[in-house]
Amino acid sequence: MEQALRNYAQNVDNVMLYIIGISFLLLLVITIAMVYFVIRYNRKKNPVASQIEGNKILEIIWIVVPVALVLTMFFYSESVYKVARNVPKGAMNVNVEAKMWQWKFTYENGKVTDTLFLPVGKPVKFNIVSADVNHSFYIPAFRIKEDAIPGRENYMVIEPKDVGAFDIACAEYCGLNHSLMYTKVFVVPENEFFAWYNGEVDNTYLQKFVLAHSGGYKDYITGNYALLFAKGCVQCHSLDGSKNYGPSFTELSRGYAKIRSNGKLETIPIDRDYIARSIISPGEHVVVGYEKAKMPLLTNRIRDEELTQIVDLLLTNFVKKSNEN
Amino acid sequence: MSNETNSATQLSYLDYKPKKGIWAWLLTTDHKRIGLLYLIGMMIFFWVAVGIGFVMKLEMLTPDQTVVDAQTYNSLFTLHGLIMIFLFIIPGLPAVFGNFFLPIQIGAHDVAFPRLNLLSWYLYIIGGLFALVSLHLQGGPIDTGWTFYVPYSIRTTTNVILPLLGAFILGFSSILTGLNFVTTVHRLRAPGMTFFRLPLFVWALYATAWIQVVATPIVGITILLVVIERVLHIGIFDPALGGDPLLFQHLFWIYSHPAVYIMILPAMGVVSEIIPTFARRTIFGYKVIAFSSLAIALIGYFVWAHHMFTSGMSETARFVFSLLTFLVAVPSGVKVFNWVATLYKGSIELRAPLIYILMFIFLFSIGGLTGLVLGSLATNVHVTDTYFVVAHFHYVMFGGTAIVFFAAMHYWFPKMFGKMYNEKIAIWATPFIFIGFNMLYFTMFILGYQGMPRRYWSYLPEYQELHIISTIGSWILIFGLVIMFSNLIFGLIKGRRADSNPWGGVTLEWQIPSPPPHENFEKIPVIDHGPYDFERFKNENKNEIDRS
Amino acid sequence: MEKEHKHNLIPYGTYFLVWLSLISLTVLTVSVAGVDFGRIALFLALTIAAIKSTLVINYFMHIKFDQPIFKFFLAVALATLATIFILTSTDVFFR
Amino acid sequence: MKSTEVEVVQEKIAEKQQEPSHSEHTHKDFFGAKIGMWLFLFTEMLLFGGLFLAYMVYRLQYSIDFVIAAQDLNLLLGTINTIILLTSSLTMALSIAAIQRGRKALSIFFLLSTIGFALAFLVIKYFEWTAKFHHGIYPNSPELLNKPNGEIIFYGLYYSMTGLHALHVVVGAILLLFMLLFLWRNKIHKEDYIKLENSGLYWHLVDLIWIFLFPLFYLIH
Ligand code: HEA
Ligand code: HEA
Ligand code: HEC
Ligand code: CUA
Ligand SMILES: [Cu+2]
Repeated sequence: MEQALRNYAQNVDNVMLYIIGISFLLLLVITIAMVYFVIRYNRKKNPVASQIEGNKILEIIWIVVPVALVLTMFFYSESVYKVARNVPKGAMNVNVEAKMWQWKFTYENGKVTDTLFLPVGKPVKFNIVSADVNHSFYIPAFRIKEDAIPGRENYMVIEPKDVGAFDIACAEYCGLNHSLMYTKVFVVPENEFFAWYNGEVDNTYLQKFVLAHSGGYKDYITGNYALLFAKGCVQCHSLDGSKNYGPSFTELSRGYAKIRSNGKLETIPIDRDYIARSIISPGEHVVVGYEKAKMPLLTNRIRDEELTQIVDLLLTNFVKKSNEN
Repeated sequence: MSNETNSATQLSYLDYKPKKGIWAWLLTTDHKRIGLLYLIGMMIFFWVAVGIGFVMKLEMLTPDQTVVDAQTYNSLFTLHGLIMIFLFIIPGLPAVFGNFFLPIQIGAHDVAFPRLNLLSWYLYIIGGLFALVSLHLQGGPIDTGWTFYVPYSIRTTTNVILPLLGAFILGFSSILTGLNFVTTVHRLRAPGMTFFRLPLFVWALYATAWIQVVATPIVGITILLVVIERVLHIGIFDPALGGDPLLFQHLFWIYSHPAVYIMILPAMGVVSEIIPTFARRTIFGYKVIAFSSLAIALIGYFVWAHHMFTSGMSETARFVFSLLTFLVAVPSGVKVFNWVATLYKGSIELRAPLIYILMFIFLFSIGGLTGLVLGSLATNVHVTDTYFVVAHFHYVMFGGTAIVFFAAMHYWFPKMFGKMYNEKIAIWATPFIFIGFNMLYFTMFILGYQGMPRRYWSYLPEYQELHIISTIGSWILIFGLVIMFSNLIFGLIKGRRADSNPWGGVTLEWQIPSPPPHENFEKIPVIDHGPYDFERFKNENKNEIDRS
Repeated sequence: MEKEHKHNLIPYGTYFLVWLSLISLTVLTVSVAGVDFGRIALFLALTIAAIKSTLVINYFMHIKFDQPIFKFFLAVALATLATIFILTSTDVFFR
Repeated sequence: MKSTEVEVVQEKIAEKQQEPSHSEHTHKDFFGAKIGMWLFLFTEMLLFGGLFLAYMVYRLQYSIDFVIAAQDLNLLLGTINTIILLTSSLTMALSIAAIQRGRKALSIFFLLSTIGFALAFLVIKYFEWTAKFHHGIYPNSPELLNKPNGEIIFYGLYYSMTGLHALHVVVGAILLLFMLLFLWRNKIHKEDYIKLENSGLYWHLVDLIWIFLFPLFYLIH
């Protein structure tokens, strides 16, 4: 059951496949039969028609078989959908208020946002209300929506399976800016979420976190770069060369860093020492082009042995890689 | 029964003029003339709506503003939907071809209440004018969507009341037509024309007429309540005063779902006429088709809330309505299978009307089958209010009813006007329509499944490619349609004379001259056989058939 | 047609009887309304209303004496109404 | 009536149609007219059906508010109006019975009393409504808006349902006036009274609707 909610989107797609699959077969049979008959019994080939009035057995077949088919569709679909109407125990509550033309999310502790943040792998129940006209709270990636109707409270449950950023749209016509009533849901690991929930980090922190590695969630838990994710480095340093708040880690492969130290321009080789110093005393030298941006001091979140690990990791995976080439 | 002898004794309905000039039309009680009056009115409204659809597709070319602003777009799709539904597709087949051919097919001189029939037409025009006038009033054109959902429809400052009253009047027009047809079928059948000798078009119209009579009043009162709410603030639909928006949705769909069967049933009837004629054989499973019309009318009543699966209805209602929705698909399926079976061992002549019908079967099946996706709870909740729905209903309404409308125009053209259109050109238009149609609307299924909501003036850039394909499709489609219409209009002016039975049909309308005389029948025929008895007909009129 | 009408001549007295029953039912329903029947009060009132309308339809509106087709028609309309109420109940009674 | 008889009738009608006739048929189809009328009545029934449905939904939602609000309605006037309408139905039926027997004067008398009752009904309704207005209870009045939502809805339904019903009474009365004229001029007579019969059907429908409105609004306790 718990799995079912987590895999809800996948299950919906399966229902879709099932119905479309059967439909496609039926359509194929009908079309082929139709075209074949038109060619085969063309007036030239078949000048005299046979007056067949009907065939009881055939007609019963094509009443009974479709009934059976649609019943399988119904029960399959219903069994999948039931999960989405069942509020799991311990689900987190988020109040959703729709208003022309924006969303307001209120969390259990009273925190209010216009962008939704959710922990991964935890069921959430949305209590959906509207302040003015009908709206519909729609998260396409989760294959689910529920209307926001003034004067009533509707609910919807989801359980995010992956870290990532997903669109939230308004799917019930609500006037002028109906089509602009978009926002996003950011699904983040539980500890990041609670750091945010308890006010330790802000919205942008989570947003950056997600944006930095959309699609790379697996790496986060198990992969090589687990530590970089865990410590939040990827918020600012991408792993693929794309530009972000800080220089991409791939930049380390230059081998030399152009830096500004106490106002002077310098070029120094990237080595174990350089990397370690960048982390433990960020302000000491600043990479050219990033003078305005600042790397925060993260030592309180990094233990010594972790620091060595990080430096090793960066050395072997980014700095060394280039040396080999 | 050759043309010449008859026209000597009886004037055709086009030549028979009891009154002077335009009044011969505006005050006519002849069901055939009223049918044509409807056709003309419908043409005008219809092309307005098509133009709007075209502009909407232009707007969809780019994610942001292309040709119109958001407010205009919102009004455009509302008007497009309103006109297409209330002024074109609901009255469509019954009011034009039903009026024209129902009395002839049952062997009657006219409908039961000819003057009421004319009144229906006037109501139709007045209702349409209400909608058109509202465009030019202060406040601007209505922007609620054709569904008028409250509370938006009681909050918006645009002109809502006038179009609503227009829809109310149109509803009455529709009720009166339905009432007229039910009575006609019960009272004016020719001697020997038992219920099971009725042509299937008549069966379909009969079932439709019942829906019109018992479903339309519900939307009538609903609309009135919205008007009263806007004027007097009685609270029934205003959540601020305790009203329940879901009640509105129930009331609206109690009518508007059956209304979709008002749209499709007559079309299905036409299909059951055209296929036997061109296959030269009796329909496969006459009774099953006749009863499935009634079944659709009946079950069609039980499924309305499948438009409300995400509205916050009770779980019980979601369950019940989804189940019932699946069941309503079965009688439609039966019809499709029976039609295809009617082609089996026929002697098929592939003329333009039949080509349109084949196209219909394909497109309607797609539309109907995706209706199953919508009826299923799990998938509906994802695709409701997205372009998937838009694709679905264009497939069934346009690919279904409107395509049959084209087929009917070709099929009955020689009978109605006594002229012939150019067959080659008529056939040439079909591939454009087919390809354009699928490009235009199939893409919308994909868009919808990807999560693009409907009634969106702007959209996320990732949807743009599909929208471009779709818009190009709309150009191809319109090109095909223009060919088709020009061909018909040209046929009207310059076409060669058609004889009384160009296709070799056997229902009663083919037994009288083209165009039909004012009184339809000199002498009411006596019927002693089923409607599609080609065997018998062949023996009686050997020459007639060989000629075509 | 004319013969049919003669067929249906209903004595004035019948109408008076029906009227009397209608009035007494009205008096009944009003006087009963004061009594506290709890939950079945509404049910009771509606049953009385239903009986009254059956009388009106059957006698005043001649359904009882008319051709069967009218009964059939009426059944269709009433079934429609019933359907609407029952199916809407699946929502409002289970919210 | 047995089905064979129906067939006989139908055949007769069919025969009539066979006679070469013109589109203004000289023979009237009474049966057809009645079918048409009944179908129309069904649309009226469903029109009100929509309102009754709304009533059901709100009564369920606001049952207590409804009881409170209903206390303010005048049960006596409601009862009197019920009796008036029932009686008018009686005179209507009698009027038809009279013309069936060819008694024009009697028919006119009964019809006149029906119209009289209709007027009486409207007058009482008028007093009822104005009394409410004086107490400041009408749609969107500040007084009403102060009350709980359930009561607002109750009065919303009350005014729209009894209002629409009153409208039907007015239309019915006008219709009956025309019938009076036809009776007077012998357009309606023993052999052809379908118009009167159909108007009667309409009038009974108006009564029928009131039969349900009455307990639903006046008898809630
Ligand atoms: C002509 C009009 C028409 C017709 C005929 C239909 C037919 C059907 N429709 Fe459609 N529908 C609309 C017009 C129509 N619809 C419109 C206008 C809307 C949107 C309104 C709005 O919101 O603006 C809509 C919306 C709509 C919804 C709501 C979507 C949403 O907003 O969430 C649903 C949900 O169940 C639905 C279902 C169906 C079904 C099951 C059928 C069935 O009747 C289809 C039956 C046909 C087939 C199934 C195909 C042929 C059969 C076979 C090939 C044989 C095999 C069959 C089986 C295995 C069963 N429709
Ligand atoms: C019969 C119904 C019908 C028809 C034919 C059409 C035709 C078209 N529709 Fe339709 N459409 C609706 C009914 C219809 N539409 C409805 C009900 C809605 C919902 C509105 C709402 O959300 O409230 C809608 C919404 C809708 C949208 C979604 C808007 C949104 O959600 O943002 C779009 C998007 O592009 C669109 C496009 C088009 C186009 C390009 C055409 C056409 O222009 C394509 C070209 C067609 C032709 C050129 C002619 C076809 C000819 C005939 C059908 C018969 C001719 C007969 C006579 C002249 C008598 N329509
Ligand atoms: C809030 C943003 C932010 C976070 C979080 C962050 N950094 Fe940085 N980092 C920067 C910026 C900005 C620079 C460039 C300026 C500088 O050199 O101080 C930088 C520079 C660096 C450099 C030098 C890069 C080069 O190309 O020369 C290294 C190495 C580095 N960071 C490692 C880390 C590690 C390891 C972590 C995680 C423990 C981390 N950073 C977390 C913002 C961040
Ligand atoms: Cu909010 Cu659409
Ligand atoms: Cu529907």
